[in-house]
Amino acid sequence: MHLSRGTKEWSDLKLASLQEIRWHGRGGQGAWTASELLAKAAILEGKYIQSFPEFGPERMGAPMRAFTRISDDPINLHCGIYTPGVVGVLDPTLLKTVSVAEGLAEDGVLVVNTRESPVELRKRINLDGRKLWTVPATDIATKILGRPITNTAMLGAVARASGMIDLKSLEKAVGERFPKKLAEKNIEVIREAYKEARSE
Amino acid sequence: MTTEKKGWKEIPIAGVCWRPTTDYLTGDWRTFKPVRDKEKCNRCLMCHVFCPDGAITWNSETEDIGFNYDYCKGCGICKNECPQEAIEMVLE
Amino acid sequence: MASKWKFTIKDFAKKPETFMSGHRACAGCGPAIAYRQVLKAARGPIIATNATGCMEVVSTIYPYTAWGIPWIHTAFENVAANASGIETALKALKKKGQLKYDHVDVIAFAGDGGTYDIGIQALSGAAERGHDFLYVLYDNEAYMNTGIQRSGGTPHGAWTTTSPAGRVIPGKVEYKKPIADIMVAHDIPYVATASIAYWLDLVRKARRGLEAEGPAFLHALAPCPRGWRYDTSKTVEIARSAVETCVFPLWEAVDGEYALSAPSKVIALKPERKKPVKEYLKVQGRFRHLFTPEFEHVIDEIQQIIDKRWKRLLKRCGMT
Amino acid sequence: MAITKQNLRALNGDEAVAYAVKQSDVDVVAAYPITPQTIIVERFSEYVHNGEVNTEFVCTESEHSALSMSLAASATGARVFTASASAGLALMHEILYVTSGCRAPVVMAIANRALSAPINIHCDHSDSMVERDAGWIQIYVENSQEAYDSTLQAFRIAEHSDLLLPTMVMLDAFFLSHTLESVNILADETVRKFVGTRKIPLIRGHGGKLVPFKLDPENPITMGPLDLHDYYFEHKRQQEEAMQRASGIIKEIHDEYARISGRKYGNGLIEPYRLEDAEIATVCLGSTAGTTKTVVDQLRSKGIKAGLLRLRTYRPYPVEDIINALENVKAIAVMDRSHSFGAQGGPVFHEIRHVLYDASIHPPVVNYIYGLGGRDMPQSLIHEIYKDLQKILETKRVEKPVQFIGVRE
Repeated sequence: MHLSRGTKEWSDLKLASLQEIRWHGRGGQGAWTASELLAKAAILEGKYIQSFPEFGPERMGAPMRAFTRISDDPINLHCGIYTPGVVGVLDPTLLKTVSVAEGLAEDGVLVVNTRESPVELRKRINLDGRKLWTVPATDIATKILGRPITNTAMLGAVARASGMIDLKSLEKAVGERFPKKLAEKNIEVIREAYKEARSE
Repeated sequence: MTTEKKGWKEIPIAGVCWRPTTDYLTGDWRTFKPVRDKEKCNRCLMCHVFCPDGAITWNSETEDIGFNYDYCKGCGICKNECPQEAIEMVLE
Repeated sequence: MASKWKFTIKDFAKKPETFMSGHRACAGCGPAIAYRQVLKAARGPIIATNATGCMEVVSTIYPYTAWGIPWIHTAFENVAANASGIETALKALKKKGQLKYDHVDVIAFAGDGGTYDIGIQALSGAAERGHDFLYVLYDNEAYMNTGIQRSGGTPHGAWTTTSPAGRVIPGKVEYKKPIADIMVAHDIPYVATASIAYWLDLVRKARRGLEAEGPAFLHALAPCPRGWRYDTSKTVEIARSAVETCVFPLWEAVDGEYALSAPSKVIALKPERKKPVKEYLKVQGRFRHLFTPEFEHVIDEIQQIIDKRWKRLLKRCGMT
Repeated sequence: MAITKQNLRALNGDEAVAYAVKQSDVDVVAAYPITPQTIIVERFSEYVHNGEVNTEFVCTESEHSALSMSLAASATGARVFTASASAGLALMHEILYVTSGCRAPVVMAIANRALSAPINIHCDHSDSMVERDAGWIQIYVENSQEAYDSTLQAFRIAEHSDLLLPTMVMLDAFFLSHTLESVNILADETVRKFVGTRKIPLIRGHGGKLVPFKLDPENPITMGPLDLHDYYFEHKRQQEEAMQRASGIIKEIHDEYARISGRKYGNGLIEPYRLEDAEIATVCLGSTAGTTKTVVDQLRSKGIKAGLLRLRTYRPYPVEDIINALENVKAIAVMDRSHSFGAQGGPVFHEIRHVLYDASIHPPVVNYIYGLGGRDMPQSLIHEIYKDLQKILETKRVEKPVQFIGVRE
């Protein structure tokens, strides 16, 4: 009996304000950094946070996952996330081998880095219901950063799709994390992805 | 490729492994893949010797090499070391 | 003890892989290349044992194994003790006629952390007792499996996560421990250094180590793209540059007598061929912080230690 | 002392520990890297390499030497910190006893990780539970904030002149060590006042003269002598006396810290959660206690009288506090994240049951071995445990006293 998001029990408890996000990427692509930056942005908005990777011997290139929790109340949970409200997929090649929508709540949002539109993508992956957003994160990152590091682009898209964090907090968190020049570029990436993200 | 996980009554004792890594395809880790130009290649086998994943195989009958894309991680060592510059790394 | 063994590139390619594809080392992994090359030298049958480390982890993520030969890992500090145990058991079984093999190649594999630091006691004991096995040190110069922490094998000036390029202290302060010389001092039959870039030299040395009656130690330089911060395609190129700049000279010591191997011998005979260490350092991100005005002097320190150790080696090889 | 100004940071458990050590003006850190303690030594080496701390930081060649160096440095009068996990702690085993025997106040963080074989880098308590008899104070934290707070308290506890007992602070691998959480950091000045500098007590040295208890050429003393059967027993009895004094001192230091930080963890030894009128309750240590609190809230919202007893200090074992806390509970489930092979259940189960033997009431106490090797302990499995307790209440019968929960049959 997983206490899934959206059930009555879940809502009438302090858990109501708890948001859970799962990130899919490959070792070295920055999925963990995306999870951390979202948490560091949320803390700037006075929220309680948690961010953790699913740790294994993942080597560069191997599929891995990272998680973020954000809440108005202190977070006591210290276990995996099984019913995320938001899922971000940094690398479209994962769609072939990893079931990225597994456990996504009924009112959840799936955000995928791909050139396809949400409608085209939905045809390709079996996603019933839920909301689907896409963003060409690789192109945006390559254009602005010169490298296909898609974590900050995905942050912009997730912010747009979920509305759980505002851009100013993300920009501040990025500013604190990267050296000046790189921070400015990443902020540009976030803004661009925020604009480019498309829903159905 | 990851099948249903077994319970403790089904697995061998002492954590002894029972599947070869050849069952685990690492090919989807790569973003670039090596493509060989047959004319330029003189089968010197430098690529075979320096491949970390044993993904370049030798076929004694055809006396030629083959790229096993099930395992190639796209590191690009073969391209870098090929004396004939017969290998290009192509975006998947 | 010159080996009469002849081995061509075709023999190498035809020989089946005992370290199989599908292991989960990073793309461009130097140690994975070293493993494939060493195992091609084996006469077979083989029993292998590994210290904790990258190669142990990437090759045995349960339920998968990359090992087509018997293999055991027990802990981090004791691979030489494992090898001693295996070798002694084989000896006992053979004496009682319970061993169906005439000879088994026993090979111990360990990284730099498992050899320079936590495993040196077991290694020294095994050498002193004279067990008949080949110890292969794959040297990627830091604890890569736990996330690139400094080890006794990390070179002076190199960045790691526990010897960071700080504002006050730029990278590792101490110098790389001369582990192979230490093993020669154990008076064991065979010690050699090798680089994965010179594959035939490495394979021949592995073979000589296996043929040696008693303990043999092969120190193989195996660059790591993740930890040394360079593009995955440059692993072999950097392993070659290490020899060309005399950062990692190739030699062997048979019963304690040092002799330069061909790739280093050509430099000894024509010193102008010796390239400056800067060429080796500038292509690796772990040395990037040294290419700044305030830490440039560390590059000179590195060149000095390289030159000092190169002169000492030439003397030992009777070439000065 | 009013609650002082603090700043809220996003830190994982390892970073929280490293930051506490940075503020505690430690003289020597000698450590060997091991997942998942690595971020502690990595952050600390950044402080050293950037000149932010005046601490001698040594990367030793093994954990056996890391603790040996720490012991010897502490015996020389330095404030010492080290950290390890799993196989590393096991390699230190021999020296754990020597450190407590020498009454050297070393503070050590342990990222709780399973023991080999097979080798596993994930969380369970097998590494520190097996060292519970080594004479070290053992504190298990529930989250990254508590990891920061407990590391600061550990220096005061270990170095207290009535104790001089080495102290371990346990944080769960990955669930805490690598999990970013909201952590309030005290101002440097506040920490400096609270932790202070290490004070060396006087002891009777050569010829009975009162001398500082450290290796000092001016007042030479001999430590770690050969003790034959005429004196060894007395030294061990002496160590037990110090351990008994520790409970009170841990509570005092915990309360003092609560006054300046505003954060309490029960009374410092145990943290009862909604236990006052609980009929069914679990006993738990570490980060899973947090998940259990969430489950207890859910059950309470449905009118079920559920509660939790979290053990914070495992050595010295808080006997009276446990008996008082569990007095009214009708059925108890002890959650062990380690196991004693061949015994009936895990170590926490053994000690809870034997403590309740002398208590006035004898509720049924059952044991769940969970989460070995990092197997996740989600809310759903904890709900199963409370359902089992309800069934025990109704049927007055215990089917299986010990169960492995979350393992695949």
